Amino acid sequence: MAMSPLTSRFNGVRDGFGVAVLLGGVLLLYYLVPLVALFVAEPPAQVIDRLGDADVGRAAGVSLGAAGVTAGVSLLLGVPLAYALARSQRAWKRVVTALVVVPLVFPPIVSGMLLLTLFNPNSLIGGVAAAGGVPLTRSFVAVVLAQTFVASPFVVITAKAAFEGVPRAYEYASRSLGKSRWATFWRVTIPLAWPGILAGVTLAFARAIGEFGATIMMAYYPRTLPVQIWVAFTTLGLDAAFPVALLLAAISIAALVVLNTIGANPWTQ
Amino acid sequence: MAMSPLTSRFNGVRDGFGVAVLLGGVLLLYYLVPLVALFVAEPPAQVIDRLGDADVGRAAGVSLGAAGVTAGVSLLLGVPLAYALARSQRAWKRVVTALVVVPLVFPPIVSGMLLLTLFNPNSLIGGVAAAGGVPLTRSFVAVVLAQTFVASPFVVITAKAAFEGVPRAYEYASRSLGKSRWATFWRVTIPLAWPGILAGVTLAFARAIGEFGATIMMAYYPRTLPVQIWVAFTTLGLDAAFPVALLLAAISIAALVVLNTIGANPWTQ
Amino acid sequence: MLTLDGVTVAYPAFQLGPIDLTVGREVLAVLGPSGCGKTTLLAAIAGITPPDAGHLYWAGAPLDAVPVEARRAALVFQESAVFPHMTARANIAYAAAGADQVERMADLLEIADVLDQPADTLSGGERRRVEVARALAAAPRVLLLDEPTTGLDAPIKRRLRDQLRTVLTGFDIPVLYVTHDQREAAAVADRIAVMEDGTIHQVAPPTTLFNAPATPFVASFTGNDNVFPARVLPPDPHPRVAWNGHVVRVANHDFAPGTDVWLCVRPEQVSVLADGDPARPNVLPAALQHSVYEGGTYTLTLEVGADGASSRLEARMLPPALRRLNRPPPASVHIRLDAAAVHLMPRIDAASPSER
Amino acid sequence: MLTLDGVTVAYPAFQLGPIDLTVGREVLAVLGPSGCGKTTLLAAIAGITPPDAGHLYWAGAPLDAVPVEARRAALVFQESAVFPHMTARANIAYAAAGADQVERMADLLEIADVLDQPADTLSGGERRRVEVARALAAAPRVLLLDEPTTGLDAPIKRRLRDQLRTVLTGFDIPVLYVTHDQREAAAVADRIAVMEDGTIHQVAPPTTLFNAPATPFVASFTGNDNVFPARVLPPDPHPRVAWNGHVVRVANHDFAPGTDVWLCVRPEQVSVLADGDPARPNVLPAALQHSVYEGGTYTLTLEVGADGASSRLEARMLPPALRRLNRPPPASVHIRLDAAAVHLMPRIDAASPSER
Repeated sequence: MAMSPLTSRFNGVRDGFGVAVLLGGVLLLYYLVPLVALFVAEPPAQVIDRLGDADVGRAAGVSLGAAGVTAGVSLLLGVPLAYALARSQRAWKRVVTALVVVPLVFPPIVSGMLLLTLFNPNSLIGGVAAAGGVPLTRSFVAVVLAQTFVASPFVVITAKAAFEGVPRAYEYASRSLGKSRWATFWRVTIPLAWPGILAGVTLAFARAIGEFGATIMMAYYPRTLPVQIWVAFTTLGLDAAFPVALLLAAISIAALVVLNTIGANPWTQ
Repeated sequence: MAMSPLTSRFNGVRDGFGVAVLLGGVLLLYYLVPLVALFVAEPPAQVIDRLGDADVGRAAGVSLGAAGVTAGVSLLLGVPLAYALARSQRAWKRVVTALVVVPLVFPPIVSGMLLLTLFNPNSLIGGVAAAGGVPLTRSFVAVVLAQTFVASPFVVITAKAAFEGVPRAYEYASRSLGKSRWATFWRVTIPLAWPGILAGVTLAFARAIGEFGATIMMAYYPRTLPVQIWVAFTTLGLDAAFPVALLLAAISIAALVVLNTIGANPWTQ
Repeated sequence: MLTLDGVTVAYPAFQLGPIDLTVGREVLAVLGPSGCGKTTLLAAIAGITPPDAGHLYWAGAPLDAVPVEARRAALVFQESAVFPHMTARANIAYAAAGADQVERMADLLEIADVLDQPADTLSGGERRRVEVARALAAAPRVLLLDEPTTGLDAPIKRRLRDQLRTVLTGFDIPVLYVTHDQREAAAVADRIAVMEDGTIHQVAPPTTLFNAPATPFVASFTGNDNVFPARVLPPDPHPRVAWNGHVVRVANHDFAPGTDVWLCVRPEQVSVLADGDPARPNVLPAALQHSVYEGGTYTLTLEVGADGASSRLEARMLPPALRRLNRPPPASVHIRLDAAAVHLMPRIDAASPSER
Repeated sequence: MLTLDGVTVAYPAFQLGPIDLTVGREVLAVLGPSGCGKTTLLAAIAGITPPDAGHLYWAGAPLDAVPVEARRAALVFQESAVFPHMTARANIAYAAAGADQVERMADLLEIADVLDQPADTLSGGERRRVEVARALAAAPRVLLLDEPTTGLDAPIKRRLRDQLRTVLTGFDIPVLYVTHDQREAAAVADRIAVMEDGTIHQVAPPTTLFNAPATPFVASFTGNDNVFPARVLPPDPHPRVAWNGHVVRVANHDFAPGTDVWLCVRPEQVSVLADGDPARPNVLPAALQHSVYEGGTYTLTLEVGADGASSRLEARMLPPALRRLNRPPPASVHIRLDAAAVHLMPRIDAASPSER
């Protein structure tokens, strides 16, 4: 029997729930209309023309490059932390988890300001790095630093949930069969948690590429796509910014499609 | 027996997982140091002095007011939608859920631009509203519109998960005892889903109050706290922006404390 | 009186029914393996899952358009649906007409002392009793119990089962009692309906069901693997069959001589004799291969047959009888089959039931 | 040989042990209610949960510092820990030394035909067998089975149980077989350890455990509620007790005359007679109150006593014997207690065991 009889047929949403449909419908419409506007507001020719601009190409390069590096760094640093959090019962687990969530609820502009305080050329760290030829503001590295701060928690939180979803019984069974902790991790834990980890990395990538508040504080140059939109909007107006927004929106929607294809979209589970 | 013997004592995080601790530690440090910097970078006297500024007070009023309205609107419109999504098996459930997630993964600057396209005074909707005396850009309403677009999905997604966590058996049992669908919803479903709903509203509030990209496009005036930070930073420099950021950070951390107190923080479950 | 007339619920991978069933003021156990459609049947009766075909009637009036809340068919769930945000008392009061009814139900189910505990601090057994009390407090026309003893430890399960039998008898309403445990079904029910793959194989009182199963599935699911192919012989005038080279007298039946049938006899109905006279009817030589102590009873495995055909037969014995038998396996013994306990079933397919 | 010496695991709300136990090349069933510490015991042996006190030894060598992966104590989990991202074959190969060993284990557990199915498409019974095959493929020194038949339907459970008994006997290693089902424990094990609240009440072969329980808890958990207060009388020379105004001959014991004891007798050991001679030893008049058909066997409730004291006694009968008795309840009958089957237990607390 494929479905449980008590969950498979709920025929009651329709009757008596007109209020829900009405109120919910208003919200749905509010999400849908801007999305439709995005794809119909400007003629395709104009969009394509504007996307050929060298500034846009450069910004796209910076955005994709930085978001890619951010996703990679988040994977490398975030997955071990996620595993340690998922498999620990210690008291520090709660404290550390709360710390990881902080960048998620922090206003991006605040995050950017804090990073700028830490990494500006007049600061201790920023000064040393700049002297060593690696400026930590107004540079590609600055973009990665800003994006990593705001986006990497997605990997930790999502991968932690994925690891917690792997019953310990599997790991104990593997080890009781003589496999080391390390072999167990790679052959049992990682394959089972992989969809969740991948979802976390995708989310981090999407968050990184759309990041605006923190990035604009840390790196007005080199411009990412969101900063480029802002500059185009303030200097040339809405019409000039629109095609770039379309590009960025397309990347976000692609990430969403990836998430739903993995089947482990943490937003919808 | 309070704890399951197979999950309660995992004594192995320490041995052989030095790599995890090292890599994860780097990330944790990266989250922690800016947070520490936030509270030590400026002397308290200077912070208090700057917070007495009339601009800051006005911005705080706009931010709290708008985020409060956004949270209320999100609750009113989002919970019915969440319940409909949680209790439906229809094919549209997946499509609608995907639509709800779009504003979450969309870059805020893109969202702001789309809303501006729809609501600017030269647009159909914006024009009619402005003529009726309710300008939909550069107004308190504009702030709420921007915040609702980016923040209300948190209520829908979190409340949906909360409703899904209420076994249908409870609802069926209640109805089989002669209680109507409506009585069942209020006496069984809502009380059990309440922590999750509250968590969603708190998240939406935190997201709304920190919102920057969409707000700055829709309403440079009246200034919200994030916009105020940006303005102070670009006109007066980092030091002037700092105390406002501290205020905003405190509100975010308060929201985080509420989430952890409710015990239904969707980020950490 | 509840009547189901051709009730069918179709899922992509599973179909319940069509089910024809009438339940009077009785406890009807619905017995079957997991996934056989027992819970779907309850859901259809409760109004949760509307049938794709067929109709339900209460005292002759159609129920099809009556919503869950108006059917007065109280549900008790397998994993317990006691509301966790209320005390036991509030749970019962939720359904009850008044406070005195709460007390009455609590006394009846012996939960008076836990009434003011939050539901999530109750033990498994208490939770089931609170839920039954709540269901009965709603004064239902029909009570639907979905595996009410699942997951409880054996002694608690036994006590709850006995308590439910007493309480339900007092209420005198139609009760559907879903279970996968044939002993529980036998102990608690007036009649048992055995289900497999969405259809009902047999509805009968416990002793009939256990001793005269309608199909090999019913035999197997009631713990009887003694099902063997046999062929009906002409009566002499006793009804007889040929089985493994022996002639065996059997209970009365309607099969014509020459028909291929399944012969079945419950392990408890097989008498094992140290010395038997094979010249007497239904006394057959057998090889006692081994005996297993199953806690209280012994299950003996015997090989019975002649002329090259043989079958493996199980017999059940109590310790005193086994002591008197005094034949440690392996040993040569005789078995005696009471003709009235040897039951025949139609044999349609050729496969042995043990290959199912 | 596995030895536990004072093994203790302390949790805030629960303590296991101290446990002293030696397991040789045998199947030792660990029987007890849920939450009694059975699984914690396995976790301590496997090395998952290090004891807070006490030591474990394999063939005399301490195991305390040996990590899980080096203990060679293979675990089979209750809810099945077959790796869902692999086929059945890959699961077994994960632990096996070579491909031929995979085939051998698959043949042994009769899963050769499902070897190439993904694990999540297997049925519950198949999944358990794959997991046992995988555990045995690792050539363990000790096999730890945690409720391997839980959640399976009765016929599949019976088949798996019988199969496990056969396979485990062939492997000749220490096996700990955790279960909450006393019948399963009796059928599968060489010895049974009964646990309650983290401690072991008794370790004994099945028939000893069932017929001569060490404590009222063991009696109750093995399905025997016939536990009554009695007082030891001086032998005449038969060992005797006073019970409910009757004098009853009992099995040999070590209690001094005058000692308060619990008398216990299994329901299967009570013979119910239509006409008995109460002048004969251990034949007592009794009132047959009712009988319940429990599928295969009948449980009879009898009131036994004299001089104002009386007890409610259960007797178990098979259908042929009940037919011969021919006394539909309520009826006056006699019972005969086989002196060798009447067992005494120390009575320390005053409370009746049924109030536990």
